Amino acid sequence: MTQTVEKTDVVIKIAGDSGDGMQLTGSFFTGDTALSGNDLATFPDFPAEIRAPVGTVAGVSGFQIHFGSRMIHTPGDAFDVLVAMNAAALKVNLPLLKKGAAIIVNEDGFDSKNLRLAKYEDGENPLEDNTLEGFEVIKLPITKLTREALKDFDLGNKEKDRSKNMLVLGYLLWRYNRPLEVVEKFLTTKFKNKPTILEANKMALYAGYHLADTVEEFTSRYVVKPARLEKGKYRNIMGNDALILGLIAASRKSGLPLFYGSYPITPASNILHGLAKHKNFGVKTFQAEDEIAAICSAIGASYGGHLGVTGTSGPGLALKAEAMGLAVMLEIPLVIIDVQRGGPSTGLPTKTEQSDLLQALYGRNGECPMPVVAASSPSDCFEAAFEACRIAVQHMTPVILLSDGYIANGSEPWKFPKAADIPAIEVQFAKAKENGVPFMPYERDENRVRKWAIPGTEGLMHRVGGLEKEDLTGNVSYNPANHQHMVKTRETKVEKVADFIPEQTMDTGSESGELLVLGWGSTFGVCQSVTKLLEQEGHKVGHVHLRHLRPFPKNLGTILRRFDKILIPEINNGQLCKVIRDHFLVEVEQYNKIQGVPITKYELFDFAKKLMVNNER
Amino acid sequence: MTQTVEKTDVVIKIAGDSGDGMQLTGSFFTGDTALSGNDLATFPDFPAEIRAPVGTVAGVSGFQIHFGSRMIHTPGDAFDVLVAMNAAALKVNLPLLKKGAAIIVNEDGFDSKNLRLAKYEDGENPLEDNTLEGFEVIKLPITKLTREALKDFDLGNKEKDRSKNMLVLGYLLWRYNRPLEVVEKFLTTKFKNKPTILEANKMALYAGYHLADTVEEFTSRYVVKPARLEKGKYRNIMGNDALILGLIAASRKSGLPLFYGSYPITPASNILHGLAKHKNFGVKTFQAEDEIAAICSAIGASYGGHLGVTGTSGPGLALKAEAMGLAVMLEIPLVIIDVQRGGPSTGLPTKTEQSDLLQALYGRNGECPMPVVAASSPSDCFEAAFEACRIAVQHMTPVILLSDGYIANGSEPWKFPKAADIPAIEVQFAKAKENGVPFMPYERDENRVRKWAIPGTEGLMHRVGGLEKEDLTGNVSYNPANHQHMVKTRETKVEKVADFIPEQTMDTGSESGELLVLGWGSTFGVCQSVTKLLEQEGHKVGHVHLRHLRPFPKNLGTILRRFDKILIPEINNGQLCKVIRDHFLVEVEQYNKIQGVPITKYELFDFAKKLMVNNER
Amino acid sequence: MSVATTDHTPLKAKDFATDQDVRWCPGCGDYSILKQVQTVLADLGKKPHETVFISGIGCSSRFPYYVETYGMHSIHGRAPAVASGLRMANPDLGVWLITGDGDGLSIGGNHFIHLLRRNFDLNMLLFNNQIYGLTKGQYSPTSEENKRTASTPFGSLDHPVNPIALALGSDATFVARTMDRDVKHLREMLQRSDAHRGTSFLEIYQNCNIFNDGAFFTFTEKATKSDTALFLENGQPLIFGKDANKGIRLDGCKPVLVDLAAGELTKDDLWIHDESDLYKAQILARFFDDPATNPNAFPRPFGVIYQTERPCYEDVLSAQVHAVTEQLGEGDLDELIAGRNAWEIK
Amino acid sequence: MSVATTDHTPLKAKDFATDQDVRWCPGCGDYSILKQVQTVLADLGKKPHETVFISGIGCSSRFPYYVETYGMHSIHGRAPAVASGLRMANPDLGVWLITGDGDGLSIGGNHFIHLLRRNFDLNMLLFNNQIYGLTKGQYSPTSEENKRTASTPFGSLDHPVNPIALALGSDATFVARTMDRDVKHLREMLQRSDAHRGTSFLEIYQNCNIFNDGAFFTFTEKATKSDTALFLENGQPLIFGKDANKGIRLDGCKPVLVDLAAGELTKDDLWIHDESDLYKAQILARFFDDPATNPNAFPRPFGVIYQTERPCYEDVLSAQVHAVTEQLGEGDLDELIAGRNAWEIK
Ligand SMILES: Cc1ncc(C[n+]2csc(CCOP(=O)(O)OP(=O)(O)O)c2C)c(N)n1
Ligand SMILES: Cc1ncc(C[n+]2csc(CCOP(=O)(O)OP(=O)(O)O)c2C)c(N)n1
Ligand code: SF4
Ligand code: SF4
Ligand SMILES: [Mg+2]
Ligand SMILES: [Mg+2]
Repeated sequence: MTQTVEKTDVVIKIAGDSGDGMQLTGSFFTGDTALSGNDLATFPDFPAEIRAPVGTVAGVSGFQIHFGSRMIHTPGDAFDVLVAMNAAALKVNLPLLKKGAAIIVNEDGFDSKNLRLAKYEDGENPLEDNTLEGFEVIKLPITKLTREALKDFDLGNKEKDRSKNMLVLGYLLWRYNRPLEVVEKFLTTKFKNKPTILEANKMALYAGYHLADTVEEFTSRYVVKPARLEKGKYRNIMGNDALILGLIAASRKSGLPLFYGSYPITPASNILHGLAKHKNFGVKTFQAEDEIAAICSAIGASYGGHLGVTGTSGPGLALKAEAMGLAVMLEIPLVIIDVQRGGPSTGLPTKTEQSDLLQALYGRNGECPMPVVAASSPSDCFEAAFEACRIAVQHMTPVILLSDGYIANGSEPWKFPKAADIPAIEVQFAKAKENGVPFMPYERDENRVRKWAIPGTEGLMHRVGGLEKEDLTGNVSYNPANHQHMVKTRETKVEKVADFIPEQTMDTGSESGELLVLGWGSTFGVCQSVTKLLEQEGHKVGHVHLRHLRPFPKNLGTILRRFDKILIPEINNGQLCKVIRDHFLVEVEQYNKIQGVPITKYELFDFAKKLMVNNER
Repeated sequence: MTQTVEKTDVVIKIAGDSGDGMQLTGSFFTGDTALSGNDLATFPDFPAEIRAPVGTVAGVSGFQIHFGSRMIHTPGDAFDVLVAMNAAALKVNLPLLKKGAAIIVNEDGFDSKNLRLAKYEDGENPLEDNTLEGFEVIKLPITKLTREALKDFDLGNKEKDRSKNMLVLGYLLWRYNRPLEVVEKFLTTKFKNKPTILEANKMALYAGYHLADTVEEFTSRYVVKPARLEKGKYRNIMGNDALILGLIAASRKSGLPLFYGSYPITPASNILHGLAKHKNFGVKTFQAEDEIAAICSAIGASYGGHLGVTGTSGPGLALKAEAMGLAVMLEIPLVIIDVQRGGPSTGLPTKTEQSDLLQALYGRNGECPMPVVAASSPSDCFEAAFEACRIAVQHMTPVILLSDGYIANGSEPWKFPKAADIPAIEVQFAKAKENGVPFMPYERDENRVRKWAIPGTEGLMHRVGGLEKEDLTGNVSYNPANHQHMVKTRETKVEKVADFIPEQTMDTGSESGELLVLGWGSTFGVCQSVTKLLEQEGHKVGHVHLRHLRPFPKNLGTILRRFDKILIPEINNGQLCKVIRDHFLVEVEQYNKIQGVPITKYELFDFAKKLMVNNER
Repeated sequence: MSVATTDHTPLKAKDFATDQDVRWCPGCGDYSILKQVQTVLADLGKKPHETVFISGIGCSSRFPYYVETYGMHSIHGRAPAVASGLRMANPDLGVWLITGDGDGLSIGGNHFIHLLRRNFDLNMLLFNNQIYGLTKGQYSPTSEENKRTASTPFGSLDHPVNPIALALGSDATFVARTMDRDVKHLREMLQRSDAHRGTSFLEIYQNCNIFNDGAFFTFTEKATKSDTALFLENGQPLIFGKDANKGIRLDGCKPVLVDLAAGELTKDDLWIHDESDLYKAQILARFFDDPATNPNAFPRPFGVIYQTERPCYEDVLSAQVHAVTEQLGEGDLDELIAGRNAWEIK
Repeated sequence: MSVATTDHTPLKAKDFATDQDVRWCPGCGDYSILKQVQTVLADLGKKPHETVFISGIGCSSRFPYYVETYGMHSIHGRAPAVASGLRMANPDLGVWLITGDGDGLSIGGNHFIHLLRRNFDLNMLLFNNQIYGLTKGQYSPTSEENKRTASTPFGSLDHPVNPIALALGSDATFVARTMDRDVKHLREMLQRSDAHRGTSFLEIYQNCNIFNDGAFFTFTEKATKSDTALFLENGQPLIFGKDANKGIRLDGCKPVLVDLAAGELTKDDLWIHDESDLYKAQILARFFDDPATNPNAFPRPFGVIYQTERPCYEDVLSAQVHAVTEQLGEGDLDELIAGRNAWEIK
């Protein structure tokens, strides 16, 4: 006789071998969770770049989902439930389990071979010694059960075993009181051309769902009520996918065909992959021979009147630096995307980091200002990408868009807009002057923005280049005063972007008080949670998360001064801190984690509390 | 009957067409001035990168020399004397003449063709209208006089005209009461294989010297007494040449063969040219296919046990960024020279600027710290280059050395050291451990410095690379805690360089007071002069000039706090200001000139005075 | 490359001159090239605004400033990448790519080989003066071995790049060579380059009279030209020499010098030039020894060495965009944003 | 490249294995190459500390971690430049350069061509799997046209690089091809590469069983190999096919397929391979069509396609350093610092 327990939120980690289809299981469960109205956040952890041998620790692939009836800001720091398909998967994830967490293990993944591959000592077996003491351990012979369930299918064991993950999924659906229909639908679309596989998977799914009838450990089921999400249309989305949509939306809304020139690099590659699928939106993608060619091709496309975009990660951004300078001189629209990863050098390619901020701001020769915007969550990539394009086009400047590996691969529900409700981006093309007035390519409006003169337009022939230009005419000029004027003009142009971005508002918490949590990029979730926790403890705390890193919103300084202390958590060695200190001459407390992984709620919470204790003194 | 006037300092500008041999004239006069014991500073101004047609403004080549019986810190803001070999030369230099300055013009350079080429209006001729009012104008038919002097030589007019510059030089020697012998010696060495040319040039020289006998305008001669220079051996030297000597000295003193991998770029190219001449010092130079190959070849050479150096200017530094990250990970010695020029992008290639400081500090992906040192004057390039090599070798790190076009091409007397007095740079090579103790490539001493294990050494085989390394073993590691540890370790290693550099001392002026003039790089001279001027006016002012931009000398903060105001003059938009504000949270006053030309004494003096007036309020 | 133009108003060379004064050294070979390009542009009759010149950095790369069309003086070595992007964005523009031996073959070498294999429809003019002019005279990848220059006071050590061989090795579809001093041939080659659809690689021997004066005089000057320069014409035998007294025949795939005066062999025994024969083009590319130093060197070939047809990257790209749009239908932004598994909260 | 070694203690392949577990996918062709390299290293008898492996970035470029010598896993595409610097610093080391089709021919293309012309004495192994493995399956410069990959869902548009043709176009002194699955031939080619003094370019067809499985099966698998793979031997006729029934002869410089079974022509009529003949090598480089899709394609040549002798850059550099030192005398630091016009103030 099973009882039903209500939970406000749950963190589940499904882990197994790269071959076990954990990512698919995760995405199905996510889809179902979303449809059942919970708020959620997910994060996959793939094995490091090289495919490691089956069964080894290096080969473990996992999928983490945090869902709840309350607002969910992060994929969660520790797990309530772990599904471990083999010994390696258990070994890797054990350290992140909450006290008393439930562990569902596939006994069949713990034979001597698996244990050896997972580098357990001879004779050591976590299922038999006291390793799992204090956890609710549910051992199931998942492989056997699956084969059993599929005995009537004329499929080899290898193929049957592929359905293991569906059996697990079936069980999870039962455990969380979910209907089967949604996943059935997913399966049907995915395997529409493979009827037997489809049936086998459904069968395994059912078997898992009905395990409870036979396994008496299964005493309790859980319900997580729908979250109170705003009314509207939702979908679940990953960061790089949202970024792709933002670019395409900007292309449509500006009427400029999208050109994406890129060279593959983790974790930016799938932006190229995704955009390449959307040729029917007039998107042109170009896999260049290297990052330099990638950005230069985008410059050429922008020069030709397209919305030129290039994307990469840290090492690639370094290679693009010289060409960014050219774009700054040309004063044409260009968006440079940096999906940051662990550095320096090749660093930790599959891990996340926020350590390219200073490079984005300063990593070019000469006085070379560019607007910099950052995305703060998977779904926010849509807005951020759109905003980067808007600034690039309306201010005739290259713009850097910062994302990171955590955002890129993470997912969350997104209340998406109607195309019709997305604002238009109007473009200012130059036109030939009347009655013989000569065309001045570097004539500017009051925001220091020049007009876009596209090759092929009659009467606007002119020459541009990387040498300093004479004001107005754009001719090469070595005149000293002109150089200073142009340097200042390019700077002012970028600073004036601040007139066209909203003033900074509090992302949560109070307008003033003891502590301001100031963040940017992928720390958004943890900053939110921590700020709320601190408020619950009665502290006067606010959270501001920066979309615009250059220029800053005009009122940022005022906000900073309204708080006793400023805490800047970053997944780097304190880069935003440097910029804030320089701009506002204010002291900041920095919390830096440089481990290739997100900052957890509790570590930041503890740090922040200590700060405020010190306040009281 | 001529009188003799004594002067404490004089600024002369010798200007003519690229073909007129102005640079040679200048260097001869400089050599003679040096030997006559004056302090001096010189600066050439070449026509912009492309050779322009003869006679045009773009084709003007000039040489500026400032010499005196007092200490000379800069080539001078304005000229006391201008020699103009043609109309264009006059037109270009007129704006920089002091009131009442002397102008010696070659009338023959002002025929209608010359005037047209110099873009004077039809019929306009500065020698005939009132353009030169208020100046002491000395018109000479220099071309005619030269041909006249050489009439007995069997040379074509074209060849005879080549001696024009010697006639001018002869006159200048007379004007400044100099003997002829020194220049005769110079001529003899230069033209030893061309007897006729040698004789012709001497003849022209004499003719110029004896002009006074015939030209009655020549009423006064001038004497500039020897300056009170420290005892010692001196030579005149240009920045890039001093830099070359610094590198070779470091190679000798460390016992490491010097490898220089570079790709030509103004104004760094002649470092490559100069080093290539010194193969007999075991120097290997390599002109790579591009800047990336240049730095990578230097990395390869350093990895192989050489002192690897690469040199470039701003755009090239941008291209080297990714490879610098590799060097940071490898932790091998490497010196990266950036002779800065006007930016951004191709910018103003032949003009000077200090605008790569932020790029040098932050222009790389990830947390990628590197020491940064800067040269402050032509002769100082020797010390700066030696120091960069010392840090690179003793701290096993890439080091950036900043110079600029003004320093690179400027010259000044240098009290040079005896080779024996230059300190040794001792190198720590790794040795195989006894009794089978495994070799740990990333084991460090108390300064976080690892030992250098050179391929070819028995028993030290190991693998390095750009991926994050495990502490000690250097194996690839994705371990989160290890990553943070290594990032911090690499940072500490660079910060600890501060334990091995002298504390900052005042370059001049008082230890505390109203105003600190804080500078770096090529503004040294003007900062010195201005500080002294302000002191003469009774202000309590000090000057600190930074050799080390990362890490800063440990006591810098203390010094900063001893002054009411801090003034940072830079030939950029305020880059050191950002770094100082960030590090020390102090307000700074910035004086920025972004015109591709040095800051003048009087503009900075005026600015500084205003600051202190405000003080008084 | 070639693009047709509509309503026709005859243009003159001077219509393609800008108001900027040309800043090359007096006597520089670049002047001649500029003049011939302006002349050819006028003949081609494309309107000034329909043409774009893209260059890198170098003396040669100053070219765009002097041509009254659209132009970009980009960064060192990257012009091919910029031009590729421009071609993809707007395949209707006539694109000329101007580069030097350093810009195109040293720092720009990677873009060079990838441009050629992708075969974007444009004309690439490589001004080869075997020196770095703008940076005042360092040796370049095309400089002969043991060359003494600013950066190699004791002589250079690199084996030089053979631009024609490299272009063929990169699967170029049009490979030709000409010289600044034979304006008629230069003009003809410019026209041929423009007529070819695909990347037309034209190497132009250009004299840098300041830092490498006379580098090509053996091939360009009256005295020696006829014995050292071999002018190729499709379908014609390989003949050269004063009063056409020398020829080349193929013994298997070994080229052999023939003295026609000797009378044993006649024109008919000679190698007939076939622009479409890659095997033979690869042999011609190897006529690379210096006749000045090596008396029995083969003469240096000028003219169209190889030409073939291959789809241009931008054309297949546009075709794919169309095909996909046909297949999937013009994209709908709302559908795209909503994706497949949207849900609504009411 | 090749460097002799002194006192000789016989080494085994396993002496060249490191303690790191190899992280390639099970079944990856890289395993076979690793094993053969280790075996050959043992035979060559050079001591582990006398050898250095330099690689870029890619699955293949992980190679140095698995070889118990010195090694550097550098950055993407730049290994040739790093290796060049190392050779100049220490010409006594045995240097092996490991790269992939993306690392070596895409981002590293410029260094590739300049390395080959400079002819540094090292062995360059290009693991060609016609795909970007490490970044999970985008097409590479060697991928066949119209390839569907992660980055080209509707098919790739680029005309592929022909690495052998490009190497010859870059004036390489040693150009060879082999495959991961024919370990005997692979070993032999590794030895030949090492024996050559200069840059030995060895292209190795390598199967990426995860992202491009079977890319080379037509050439490597029993069923088809004999009809599609042409194994070259110096001085031997070009023969292939089951029971050696097919050959190739040259009609002028046009290669022609010959059916020996037909009996009209015999071995003696066939093209005899001459490794030193550049003209013929350039023809062999063009045997590049895919027999799988094109029945009358020429077979793909494996073996040493071309070899010649040319001084190595590092040798002429050292020679110049010596010569100059001879001429000017060992430099004196004091003299250098003082220069020619010093003066003293007393
Ligand atoms: C990134 C970068 N590196 C180096 C330079 C310096 N530079 C400008 S042009 C040039 C080479 C010029 O030679 P070439 O391409 O043959 O053109 P030429 O002047 O001979 O016509 C160099 C090295 C630069 N402008 N940018
Ligand atoms: C500067 C830079 N750009 C891009 C990448 C991402 N990247 C790593 S390996 C690689 C290509 C790998 O392909 P290949 O060279 O063929 O090696 P393989 O993995 O196939 O053996 C790319 C694009 C990188 N690491 N660094
Ligand atoms: S330096 Fe040479 S290439 Fe450049 S403009 Fe002068 S002559 Fe022409
Ligand atoms: S991805 Fe391909 S190349 Fe890379 S290790 Fe796996 S099989 Fe080998
Ligand atoms: Mg050149
Ligand atoms: Mg590959």
